[in-house]
Amino acid sequence: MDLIGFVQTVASGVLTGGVYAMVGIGLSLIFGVMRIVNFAHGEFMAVGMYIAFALFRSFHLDPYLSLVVVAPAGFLLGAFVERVLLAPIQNAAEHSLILMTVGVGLILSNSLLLIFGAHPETIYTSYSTRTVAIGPVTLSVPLLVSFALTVIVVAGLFLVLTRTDLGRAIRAAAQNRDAAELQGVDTRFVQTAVFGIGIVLSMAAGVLLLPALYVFPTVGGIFTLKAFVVTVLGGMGSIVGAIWGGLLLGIVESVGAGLGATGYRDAFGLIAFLLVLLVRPQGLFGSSHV
Amino acid sequence: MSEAATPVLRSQRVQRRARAALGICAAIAVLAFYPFILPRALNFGVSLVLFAALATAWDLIGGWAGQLSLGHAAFVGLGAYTFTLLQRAQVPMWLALLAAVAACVLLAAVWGFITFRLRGAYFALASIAVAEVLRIVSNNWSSLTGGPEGVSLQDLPPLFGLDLYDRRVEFYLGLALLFVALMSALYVAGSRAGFYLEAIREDQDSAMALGVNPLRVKLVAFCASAALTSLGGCLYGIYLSFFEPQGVYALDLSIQLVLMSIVGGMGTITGPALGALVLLAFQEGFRNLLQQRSLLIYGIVIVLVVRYAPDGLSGRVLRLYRRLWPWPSRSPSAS
Amino acid sequence: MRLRLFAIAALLLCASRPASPADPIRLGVITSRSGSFATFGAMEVAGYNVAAAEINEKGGVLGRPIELLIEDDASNQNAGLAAAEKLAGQNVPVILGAFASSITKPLAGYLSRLKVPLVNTNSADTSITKPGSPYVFRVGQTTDAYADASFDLIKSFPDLKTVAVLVSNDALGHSTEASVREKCKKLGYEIVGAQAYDRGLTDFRPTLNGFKSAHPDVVALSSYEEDAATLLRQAKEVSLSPKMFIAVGATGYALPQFITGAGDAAEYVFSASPWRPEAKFPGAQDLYKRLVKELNAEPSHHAAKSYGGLLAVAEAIKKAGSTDREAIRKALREVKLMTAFGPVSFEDKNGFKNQNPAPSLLIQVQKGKFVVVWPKEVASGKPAYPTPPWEKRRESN
Amino acid sequence: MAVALSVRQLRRDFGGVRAVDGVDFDVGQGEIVGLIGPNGAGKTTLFNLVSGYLRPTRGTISLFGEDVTGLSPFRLARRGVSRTFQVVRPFPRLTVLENVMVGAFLRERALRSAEGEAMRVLALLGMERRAHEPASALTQAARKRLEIAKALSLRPRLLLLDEVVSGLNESEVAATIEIIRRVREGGVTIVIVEHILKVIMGLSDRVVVLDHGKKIAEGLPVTVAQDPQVVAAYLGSDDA
Repeated sequence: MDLIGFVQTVASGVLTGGVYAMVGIGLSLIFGVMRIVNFAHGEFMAVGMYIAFALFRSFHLDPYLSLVVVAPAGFLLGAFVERVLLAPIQNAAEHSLILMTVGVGLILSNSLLLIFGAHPETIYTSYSTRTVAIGPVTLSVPLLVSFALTVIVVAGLFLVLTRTDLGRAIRAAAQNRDAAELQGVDTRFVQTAVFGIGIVLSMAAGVLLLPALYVFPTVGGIFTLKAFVVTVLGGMGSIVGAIWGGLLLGIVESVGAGLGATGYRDAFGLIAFLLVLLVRPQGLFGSSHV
Repeated sequence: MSEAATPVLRSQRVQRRARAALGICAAIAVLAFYPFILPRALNFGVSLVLFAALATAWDLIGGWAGQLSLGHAAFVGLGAYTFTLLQRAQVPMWLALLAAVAACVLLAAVWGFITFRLRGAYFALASIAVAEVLRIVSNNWSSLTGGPEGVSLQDLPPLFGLDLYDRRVEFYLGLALLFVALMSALYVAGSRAGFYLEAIREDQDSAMALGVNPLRVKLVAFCASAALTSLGGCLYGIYLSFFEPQGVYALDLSIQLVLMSIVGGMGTITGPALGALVLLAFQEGFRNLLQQRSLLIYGIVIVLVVRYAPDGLSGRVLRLYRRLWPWPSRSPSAS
Repeated sequence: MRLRLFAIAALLLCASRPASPADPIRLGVITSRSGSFATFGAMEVAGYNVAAAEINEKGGVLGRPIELLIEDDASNQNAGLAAAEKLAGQNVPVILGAFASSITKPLAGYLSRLKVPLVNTNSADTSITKPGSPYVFRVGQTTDAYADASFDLIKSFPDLKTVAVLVSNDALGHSTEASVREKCKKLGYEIVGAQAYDRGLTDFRPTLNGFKSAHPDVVALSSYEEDAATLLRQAKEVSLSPKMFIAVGATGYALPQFITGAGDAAEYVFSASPWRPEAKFPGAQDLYKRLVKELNAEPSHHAAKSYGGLLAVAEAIKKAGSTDREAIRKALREVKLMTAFGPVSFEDKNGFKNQNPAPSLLIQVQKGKFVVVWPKEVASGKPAYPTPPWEKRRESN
Repeated sequence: MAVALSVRQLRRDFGGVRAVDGVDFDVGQGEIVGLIGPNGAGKTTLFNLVSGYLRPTRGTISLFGEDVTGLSPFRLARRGVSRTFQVVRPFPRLTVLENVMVGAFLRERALRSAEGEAMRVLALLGMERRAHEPASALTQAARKRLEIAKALSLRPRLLLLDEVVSGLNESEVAATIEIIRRVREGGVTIVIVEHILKVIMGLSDRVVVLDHGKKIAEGLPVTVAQDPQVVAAYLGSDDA
């Protein structure tokens, strides 16, 4: 690969990595506060993609605009799942919680299958294949827009976490749930809110990827796995870690594929994941929690 | 010790175990007639005993120790591939079997060592990754594994004069494996090892205070589970006589084993095998009716069982039974 | 309780025992009506149904109507085997199926042992008929046939010298790559890049960028439908401009979704295709209409292949004069049919056994529509060549 | 009197917080030593250090003359250190008997003899009639008692009791104190952390007082109770 090709490859890795980061942040936030690993995280993302797809097909709503619909829908869906399915078993053994999310994931992906069919769906917008050239490097417009929106969403999240009462309550609950409760934080509400926010992030990431990708009902599984990799690389529960983890995964995959091992692309991330577990289980990027 | 003198109330576990032992013997004896009763549903029979054995093996680590493996397909696949590739290289069958078991035990030891040291969901997270890495490697390392086209095993020398492709022979091999798996579960249920596994599942810190070395106990259980699963993988390979990475390393396969245990009851002796029976009979009976909905129904079953019957269906039945015959006045004739 | 459950299971299974052979000839069909291949299973079922209706309209076979016993394999090997055992137990003379190679291969081994002829219509793996088994027949073309057609076209443009290959990392992709490599070696083309990618999701840009620096004349592809559109869109993004894009593995690029998904990036792309309604085979348009009616949707070539497969089976039963499995197996090798799908016969050639040697079509996207450009006898248009570089196309927009 | 437990210059930091800071003390064989101090004084941290749940940042711990610093909890358990948890941790889905059997297995490998041993411990605590109930069905008081039963099932040489009477009513407290006394008569060395000063003063042979991670006093209960530093420490906190 020549230099330009390399720069090009890294650049597209960074852009994809940004969206991975957003998926990872949601997972990490949920884990940090609720100590639940959401095995249905990618499936929620697929739901987001299909909502955007359906809006596009029925009303020709621009996928980026559909965020306005997807975000509240995601919050409600997440809050509903948390209240109805997770809260009642929150003191159960860990494997029960994992199983519950696995079950939710199966229900989500197979409901999508029943509604939309197994057929992969793409949307074709005027900007789907548009590119901008920065010097000799060309970048995909949909990926650039997705990246920019990711930055905005993540910045918004940080504002919420640092500037609002809810955010302070979330951070307190993440550090020590019991202590937070003693200080009068309604941790029950915080958990519902956090799961809702986590799902919003996941579904929003799905919407952002839709113009650049395609969607099929089982696409979520792939992203659940990627979200795991991202969060473990960055340290479970760490939001900043998830950002670095996402970017790193994006670049590793992209460069790996560009160097000619396309078939092993998914393995790179997973092997890095296992190595991190062996050597540095707290994650590569320290433990700067929520 | 003066223990012989004090009349000890036998723990229910011991009674349950005796009952289970009888049940296992009876069930195996009945199943032994299966090929004569249903000679036209042998494929179903082989997958029944095979999956019952695999689910029982899964439960050793998943149910008894509470370490949720979502990647047991890794052992099915690694076992099947090791056995098949060595068979194709004309290695004696016993050696190929041994190698398959050894490979899986080694994998379990390394994977367990990495993840059991860590608290939390790391084991479950890693379990998906391990199976996935193996799938990707088998898919790409075509010169060794045949790549995505898979490998076929069409000629196997007869075993003690028996044709290994005869479904009846496969059935009895599977039945033998199921017997071994159930005996392992029976052993676990009534031994120190089983108490330790359950203690770790219930509360690892508390278990450590009582002298339990969690890493070691979990590793042993995981290796035992891996060894049994790899034997199942070998048989699965013979049964299919052709398989590919996509099939034997599939997440779906792992989830099926989990589901069988959940439905039948995790951490029970006969629960997982029973779960396999219920699930497979359901699948086969409604194969043409369910169509797209089967996985959706699995999901709903998982959610409902976790929410309302965390001990599985057999646990539910057991509790109902206990409600009808409360603790102190358990009448011996009730069983 | 254990016993009772066992008895229930036994009852469930006994319930499906065959009744005594009645008037119609019952043929077994195994396909994926559920699971990940369900879309294709539906296509197969439509093809079989249309063929059965056509046969029965003409009075059936040996004076008896045909009835299909369709079993779902749930896109799963185990269920496929159970289905095969069930059908074999119902004494069907022939089984047609399955869709996916991964399910067909265990079926082929199992049914060969039971000595039940298996007619496969859509599975792609080379190994199904090479080395094959006396009991296994395949209607669908092999990747060798796709490569033959593709390179016939490539040869006709002498300025093409170098080839880059990008295939999905699965059985079809690998055998496509093998076929392409063999052809290149034989015909003296240089391979300047070869990559396989995992199905799923995908950023092809790094790989395409890698290709770009190798400047291939031809980019040979094989991908499933979901990747086909993405791949061409991204080729446009990174301005990978060979003189020819050709999908040798006939899959995603030959489906209508490719055109809707890739938009203008689909233009000029060639693809091998087992069948198109535009091809000038007798009754092709009529078959297309019947399939549309049956499906209520746009049919794919899979349906046509299944249609041809059932016609061939009916022809073999006619020739055999009985429903005896051995007689039908022998008669299948005598079948020589021209159908709306194209020619169907089963021959031993180049190491293949009982393989339909039908040539593949080549199609090209021209102005948002598929045009059959090869072989000339059945073509509906001419190939547009060379593919203009992306920059030029943008200007013209 | 032989020394059962000896702690030297023990320190444990959590990030910037020094939870235990250079603590020294000895416990003689057969002694009951009370460990007291206001909330957050570092008592539970000290327990976790001695029972192996935390590694000391610095300092040593020795048990009957052997250095055991940094050994894991289960190795310490095998050497005779047994503990209860302040927040009781029964194995909820096991029966009471089975809970205790887990510990009994350390000395008795066979199922039957472990069962016999567990029944004897339960009898000592007067719990034999509830042996077959699942632990999750117990009341809080019974759980506290089960916690002691589990600890005793190891046949420990050193028993660490973390707030085993808090939350019990008066008669339950009396019964528990009686049990602790009997255990000591069997030759077991006991370190006890307790909030209720009356209990600890009555039970302990000696008392060690912690405040802000440091040992501020040590001696007979009567002497310590009058130590001005101790009084100040307790007055300064909310939970005297």
